[in-house]
Amino acid sequence: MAAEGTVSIRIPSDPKHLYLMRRLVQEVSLAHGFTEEEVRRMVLAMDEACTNVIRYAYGGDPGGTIDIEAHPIEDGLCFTVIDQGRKPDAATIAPRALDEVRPGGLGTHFIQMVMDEVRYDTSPERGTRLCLVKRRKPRDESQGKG
Amino acid sequence: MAAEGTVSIRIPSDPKHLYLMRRLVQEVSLAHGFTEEEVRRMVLAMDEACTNVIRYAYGGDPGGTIDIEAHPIEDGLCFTVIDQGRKPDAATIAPRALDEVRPGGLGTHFIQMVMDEVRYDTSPERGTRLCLVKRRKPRDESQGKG
Amino acid sequence: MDIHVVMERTEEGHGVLEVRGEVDMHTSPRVREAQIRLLRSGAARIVIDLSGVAYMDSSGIATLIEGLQWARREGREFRLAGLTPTVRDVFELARLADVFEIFSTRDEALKDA
Amino acid sequence: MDIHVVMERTEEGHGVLEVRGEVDMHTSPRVREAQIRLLRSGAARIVIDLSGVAYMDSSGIATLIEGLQWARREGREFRLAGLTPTVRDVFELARLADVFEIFSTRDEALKDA
Ligand SMILES: Nc1ncnc2c1ncn2[C@@H]1O[C@H](COP(=O)(O)OP(=O)(O)O)[C@@H](O)[C@H]1O
Ligand SMILES: Nc1ncnc2c1ncn2[C@@H]1O[C@H](COP(=O)(O)OP(=O)(O)O)[C@@H](O)[C@H]1O
Repeated sequence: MAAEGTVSIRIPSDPKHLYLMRRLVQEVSLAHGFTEEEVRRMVLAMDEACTNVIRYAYGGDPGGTIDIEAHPIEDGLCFTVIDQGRKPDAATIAPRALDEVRPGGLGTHFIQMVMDEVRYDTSPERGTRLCLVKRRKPRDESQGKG
Repeated sequence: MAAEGTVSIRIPSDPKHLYLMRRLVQEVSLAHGFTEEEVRRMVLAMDEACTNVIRYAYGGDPGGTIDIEAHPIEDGLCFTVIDQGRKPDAATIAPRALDEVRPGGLGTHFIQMVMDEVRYDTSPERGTRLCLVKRRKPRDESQGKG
Repeated sequence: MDIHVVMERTEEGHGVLEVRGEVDMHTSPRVREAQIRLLRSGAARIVIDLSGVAYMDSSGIATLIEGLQWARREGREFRLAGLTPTVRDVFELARLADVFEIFSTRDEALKDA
Repeated sequence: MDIHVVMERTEEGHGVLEVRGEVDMHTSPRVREAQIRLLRSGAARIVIDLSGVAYMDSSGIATLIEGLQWARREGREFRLAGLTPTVRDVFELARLADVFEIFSTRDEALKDA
């Protein structure tokens, strides 16, 4: 059973369904009080995470499934991207240097820049759980107290 | 594993999440070539089906879950609404007479009017699977041939 | 997904309820509440402005039928205005388009005798 | 979710590629294809009009970087026009806002010397 308030979407590992995941992430993030700019970036990060699952965990095979869960936490949202594909080699998940202008190598960079926590959990028997946490920025007033 | 091309969303049995289900149904139905009017009605029918699950299968308890699957078939879409709540008594699922103007009793009416097939499957050990099929209308040109 | 309800009293003493957003099982209780307050306010004519309603399901329809029945019992006018295509379609599915007094805009619903 | 790509040749012989829709792993191959055809068409200046792009991810960025590199090798001008806030934000995240020649509208990208 889902934890309280958790919503999730399951799509085939086919890029033509990515936009559905984006719509869900957008709606849920807006509903949880993130700003439009934050929401845009969260949508981007989740898209890159799912794109990498299709490309690397499933090697481009559209026959797998991706589960994307959005789970409210006290100060934001915790997303989980679950696949049943090949586990990543932690050493190979790395963005390229940004001053090197070439196609590719930006996805993991976007994920790292946008999300507050990024954790690849390869302990499930099959596949990977990627946990991505995004916290709302503290309001200016509370910063003033610090 | 999901059947080919199946997308699904899971929401808590809390009315505040219904709009997410509607967004998914809207996007998927548009992508499958239904007209804007058909899509509006399909969204309505799915909303009514899920509303009834919250109201009757879960008796208003927001702690359950609803799974909504959209599964492409040759000439349209097959939706499944799955709950883990109380099974309906087939005899009680009935719309009111339309000439009787009173609040209530419209949901099942909308579902029946919009969908081409409506089947409540109470055979799962727990809960109910409601299967709803919507077919695209044949184009005028093919009608001319008939 | 939020709903906005704004109540207004015109110079002529008509009561207007403007609803903006999507009306479903989650949001219709807020529309119902506002509608009850407006009905109780004693206005002889109630106008529900639905021009900002992007979606309505049977719970919204039930709310409006309730308002209509209350108004009839009390001898008040109950008018709907500004139905979007989506809302109009739901009324047609429910065969309710002839049951309500429907005006294309709020101003017409207020002016018309 | 569809993408539309329209190619045009202006009177001055510039090549314009107008992209409308969301650019992601699914749709970027179609942008890439059109871009390659445009680059091969021999135009001395290529303008990619992104004013209709509601969303772009790293696969779209990769496609544009490819075009830029091709154009540089061949001594052609490669210009972007009409970045929506969403697209501009992705360029900023990627620190690419200074790498490309970016114009606010297609007309400016075409006129400017
Ligand atoms: N889910 C994943 N599973 C396995 N490897 C991954 C995964 N995500 C990223 N990687 C590795 O990290 C590298 C960088 O990924 P990314 O920054 O998204 O850029 P790109 O996909 O363009 O190479 C990839 O080339 C790949 O080797
Ligand atoms: N999923 C369900 N489980 C059990 N009973 C249901 C279900 N859906 C509908 N019903 C029954 O059918 C009746 C008619 O439903 P509906 O037309 O949606 O109108 P309303 O909910 O306003 O009564 C309900 O009052 C209820 O008794």
